Amino acid sequence: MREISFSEATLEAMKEEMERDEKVFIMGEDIARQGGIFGQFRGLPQLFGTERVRDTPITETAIVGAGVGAAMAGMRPVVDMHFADFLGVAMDEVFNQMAKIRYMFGGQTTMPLVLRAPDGIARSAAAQHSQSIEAWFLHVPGLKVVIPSNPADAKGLLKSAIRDDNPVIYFEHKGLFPMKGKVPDGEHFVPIGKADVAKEGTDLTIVSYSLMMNRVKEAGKILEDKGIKAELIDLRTISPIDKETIFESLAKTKKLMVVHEAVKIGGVGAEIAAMAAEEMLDYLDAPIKRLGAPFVPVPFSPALEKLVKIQTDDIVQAAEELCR
Amino acid sequence: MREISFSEATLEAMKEEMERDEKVFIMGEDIARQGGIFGQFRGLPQLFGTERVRDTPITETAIVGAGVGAAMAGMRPVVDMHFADFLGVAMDEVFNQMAKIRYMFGGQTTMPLVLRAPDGIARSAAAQHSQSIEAWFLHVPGLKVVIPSNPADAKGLLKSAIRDDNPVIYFEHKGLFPMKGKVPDGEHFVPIGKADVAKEGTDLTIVSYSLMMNRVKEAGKILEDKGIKAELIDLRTISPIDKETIFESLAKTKKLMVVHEAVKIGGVGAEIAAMAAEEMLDYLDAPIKRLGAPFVPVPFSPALEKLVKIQTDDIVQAAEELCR
Amino acid sequence: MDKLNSKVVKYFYTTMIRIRKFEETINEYFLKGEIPGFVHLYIGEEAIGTGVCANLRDTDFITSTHRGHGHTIAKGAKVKYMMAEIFGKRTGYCKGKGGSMHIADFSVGMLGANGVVGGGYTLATGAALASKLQNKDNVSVCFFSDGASNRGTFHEAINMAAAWKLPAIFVCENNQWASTTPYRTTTAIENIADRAIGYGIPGVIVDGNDVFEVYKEAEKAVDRARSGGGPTLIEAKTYRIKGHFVGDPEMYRTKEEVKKVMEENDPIARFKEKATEKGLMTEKEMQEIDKKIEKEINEALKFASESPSPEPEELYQDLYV
Amino acid sequence: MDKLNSKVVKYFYTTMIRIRKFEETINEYFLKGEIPGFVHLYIGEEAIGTGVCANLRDTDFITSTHRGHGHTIAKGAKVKYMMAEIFGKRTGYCKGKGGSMHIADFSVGMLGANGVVGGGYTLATGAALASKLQNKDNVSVCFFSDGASNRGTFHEAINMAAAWKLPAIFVCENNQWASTTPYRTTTAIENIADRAIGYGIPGVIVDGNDVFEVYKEAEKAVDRARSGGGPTLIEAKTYRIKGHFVGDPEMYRTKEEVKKVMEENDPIARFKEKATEKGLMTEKEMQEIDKKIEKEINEALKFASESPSPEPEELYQDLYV
Ligand SMILES: Cc1ncc(C[n+]2csc(CCOP(=O)(O)OP(=O)(O)O)c2C)c(N)n1
Ligand SMILES: Cc1ncc(C[n+]2csc(CCOP(=O)(O)OP(=O)(O)O)c2C)c(N)n1
Ligand SMILES: [Mg+2]
Ligand SMILES: [Mg+2]
Repeated sequence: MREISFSEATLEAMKEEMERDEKVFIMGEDIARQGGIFGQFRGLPQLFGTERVRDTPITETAIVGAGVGAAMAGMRPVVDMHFADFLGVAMDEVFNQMAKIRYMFGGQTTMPLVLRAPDGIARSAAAQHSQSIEAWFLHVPGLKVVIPSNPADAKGLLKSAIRDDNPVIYFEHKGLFPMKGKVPDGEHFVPIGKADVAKEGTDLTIVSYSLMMNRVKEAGKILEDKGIKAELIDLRTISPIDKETIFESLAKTKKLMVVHEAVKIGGVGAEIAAMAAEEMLDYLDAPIKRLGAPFVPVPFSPALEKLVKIQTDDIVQAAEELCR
Repeated sequence: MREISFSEATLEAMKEEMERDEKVFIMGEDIARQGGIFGQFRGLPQLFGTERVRDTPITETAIVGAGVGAAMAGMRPVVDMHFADFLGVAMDEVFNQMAKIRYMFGGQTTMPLVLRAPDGIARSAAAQHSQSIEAWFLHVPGLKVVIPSNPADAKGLLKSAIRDDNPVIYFEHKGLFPMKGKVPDGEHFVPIGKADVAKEGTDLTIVSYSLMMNRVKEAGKILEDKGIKAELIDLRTISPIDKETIFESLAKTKKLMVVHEAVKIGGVGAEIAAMAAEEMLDYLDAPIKRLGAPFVPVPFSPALEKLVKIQTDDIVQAAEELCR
Repeated sequence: MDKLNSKVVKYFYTTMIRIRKFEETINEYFLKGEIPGFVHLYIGEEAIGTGVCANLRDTDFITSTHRGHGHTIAKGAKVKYMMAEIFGKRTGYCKGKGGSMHIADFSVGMLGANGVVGGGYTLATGAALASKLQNKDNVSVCFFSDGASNRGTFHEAINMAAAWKLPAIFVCENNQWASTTPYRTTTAIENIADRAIGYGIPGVIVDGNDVFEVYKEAEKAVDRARSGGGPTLIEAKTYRIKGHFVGDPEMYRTKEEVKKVMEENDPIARFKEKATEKGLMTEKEMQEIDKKIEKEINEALKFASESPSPEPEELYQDLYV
Repeated sequence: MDKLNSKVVKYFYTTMIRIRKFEETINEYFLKGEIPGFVHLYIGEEAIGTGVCANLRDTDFITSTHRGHGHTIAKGAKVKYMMAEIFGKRTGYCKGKGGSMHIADFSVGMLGANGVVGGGYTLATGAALASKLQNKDNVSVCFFSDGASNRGTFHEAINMAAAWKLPAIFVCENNQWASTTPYRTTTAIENIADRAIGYGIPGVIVDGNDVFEVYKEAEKAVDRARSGGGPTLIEAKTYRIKGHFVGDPEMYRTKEEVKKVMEENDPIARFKEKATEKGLMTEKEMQEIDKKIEKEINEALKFASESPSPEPEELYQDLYV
């Protein structure tokens, strides 16, 4: 296995899938001339030309909507949102068209469309360029939502998303693009809908995903040193949520913590906690703990921004409290 | 107290507030010439003229965005979304502008803007005209979200929303517009952020809102006959959620059920269940129960549509199971 | 008009009558309470969908609106499956999941009606992009009306289609009304076709109640698109004869206004006049078609009424592949 | 130009130099790593904000973009609070919560920069609507660039402003680039001003690097808006001299292309030339202003550096009233 970066891993997935299937193409703002502002498209136009790697006007409704139209007409589009924050511009296309067309039309068409959305807090980008809004899409029947935490999953999930005949939103944390990690050689797939037990443990279950999963792993090590064996679950997919894996873990550990960068209220953690409180209440021997951002927009000043980010220490401390 | 309809109650609120304060105006599609497709604006243009009761082009981004701009320039706009389903069109304006402007700009402005959004299932309107998407907005710091279940609250919450200096989304269920109910004479306010204990009880707590609250009340009566005393809480506001009222009830009943018309997964019920599992776990002596729509778009055919609606019987049955 | 072969002329009449009779039937059964949901009628605008689609192949695409029956029929969908869909039956095009506002027939390139006003522009643009990427000469037509022309998607989609020279045709059915709101109160210009200038594409105005003229202008646009010349914006001037939806109290206009249009400018009457005048079709031929269509609609009605409703387990079908 | 009083001419130079020096300082400190976030520079486009805002009163409104320093300064904001904001300090306009992309100064009608491209159109339209409803003669100006002109909000807002004859002015700073993407690859027309036709409002093209010309055309538009004549679309042709953001590797264009513009078309150099030529200002007057501005910027820098960061408890402030 090679060590490559998260953005290189997504590039490999794109390359392999575009080579394999000429129906796959990608469009978005600033992806061709400069290879994307995070370098995640570098080299693709040279390989596949600017017909298949298309720079678009600044028109998110047309980017998503044309993706939907092209998918209905036999293509397998990958569309890029630049920043997940701009999903609001195309929200109607996402939830009223992309998600519903197959169902409304009684299964007459598939919708093999991947929507890539770089999200999360990075570099004091402030309130309109730092958001994590994945929870909205959990609530929308018809979509699948994946959200990798490392280069290997980034590649494996992107390839699975492109091969899927359903619409998939692919959230990629901006802070992860430079992250290096081992990625299996050759074809590599990560199944959609299956969580990963990143570390086994018996004392509590910590569920997370995306960038935060890496903090959770750090916390897991620190907790280990402190004698607490946390089982760490990387969701990878947040719609559908892999309930089985979480519940199996919970049956063993009896304690649940969920960690995400998104605002705590109304986040993915709420759904996981609710599922557990509905179906696993008898197993729980401590309150469920959710860690998420406080209820404010992401502020610009680094002095404030750092206060909305969950830190490794917060996770360690919360876990210790839970296991006390 | 008079008996008037839900839509008449909203009309009274609009009239009183527009008479009181000339900064209040309303704009939206088809609200002036025909008084709104649900009659909820009937008579307003005659009273206040078509400058203050404005028919707009079909341009949801401009309706919300111009509302935001007008609010910054000293007005108190009320804007109408026609159907809540079209909020996706203006989602950027809602979550990146309306919700964040005050905070991003360090409190330099207030944002006294009310966004009215008729939602819910009514008359086989199918997947794009039947949705309940209030949960998204729970997750957006900066917004307040209210959602009345009866004429009195419809009036009281709308008046409070218009007087609030913060942006408020006002969801009104299409199926409620014809509903009759007692409304106090004269000025009537319902405070934002305060839930209503619609019926006291000791055996379990059922939390709901909007149209479903009425089914919950019916269920409460049936349960009463069966010897189960349910405490019924009408949330009225879903952001911020009135945790205290819910927890107080829970401390007494030790059982929690949440009922809403929206899709169960990722809904408001998830947040309430999660709050309880975090802070009230020791009190709970039964699993938390959530009732919400199954994970599909709302289908057209009445034969299918009825399957996605929670019925009074479903609530009764779930409550009985919980109390067994 | 001389080049027009008799097959096309027959298609004009058959299609317009099929739409008219289909919708009159829908209207009747909706008022009887046998049709659920909302129904928006295309009556009085038949010449547009008909004249445009007469130029299209099954492999071409169209996107439609909440007022979509006419486009769907003109593109070649079968009325029996449409009727069943509108009645909410499992034998309908969408198995009863869509209803009037969401009929699609992918087998003839009809990519769906749309409950979101202005929802179709970007979809048609995407289908046109697909044709380009696939090196096929299919074209995509997006139908919309005056109200929808103020949606941001109009701008985004047409700009994209123009910048990329996609084989897309945008057909505005300016029927003077957006629900209760007259066109000129929401739009400061006389002709929506003028907006074409802002995208560097041709903008054409046609009499939308003259099927011959619609056909002719659409033909040029289709030829241009098919041969790589890029998009056209066609504005077809027409009038919404019926209420916005069936059951609309129509408090916003006078009965006289409507009556006048119907009397003077019914596209079917105008077709008959012209066709007879020019000897393109005989009265008798038309009557035969009338009869054929009546039979077809009655059969469709029977099919729809007798078809079963969806079964509960179908609720979860067709969501994911 | 003869009518131009010397106060206005002085405003031109002072404002353009203030913007230039302010941004050069920001550039320097960003590269030193002392400024967090993203910074987009307005250098080379100073004549537009300056020429437009010279016509405005404190009670008029503007909305701005991610590239907003120039508009903010031209509208009368104080550089010291801007600098503090960009440094993330609690003494900044937004108490450090906004940063470069979200500066606002409501006290002079500057309703905010915007991180969403095309986010300002509807806000400016709403502010203009407020003026109309309040029977005030304030105008609202929306600044945006070529890339933003393809957003749907362009269409929705301008159509609304035109239909309602609102006192709104839409100023397109066509700087030829949207981030890495050249204007002509995303837009099939030469002049964005031509889009005005689609809304029935005047569309004007001006040399955006000539402050005198910008001033003159903006004056007409402001007068028209103020007197109830409705909106104008002004396209100011310019060029984005700097990278899209500070730190941009600019792999998409040649250094020569940029150098040429800077040498031949720097709006400040062009002002100097014309002003001297016409005897509107002396070299000495300009040098005095240079000095004054240098001092002002240095003080602002000192103020910003020495100001404290926000305290933790401020995180929760300013969300709700
Ligand atoms: C985005 C959106 N906004 C509002 C509506 C509600 N609505 C349905 S039809 C209609 C009027 C449409 O007018 P027009 O585009 O002229 O179409 P016509 O009805 O004349 O065919 C409106 C406002 C909608 N369906 N979608
Ligand atoms: C809705 C939206 N889409 C994409 C972006 C990312 N983005 C920021 S600036 C920019 C280019 C803007 O170009 P233009 O409007 O010409 O402004 P300029 O930078 O030239 O001033 C892009 C694509 C954004 N901020 N908002
Ligand atoms: Mg119309
Ligand atoms: Mg630009």
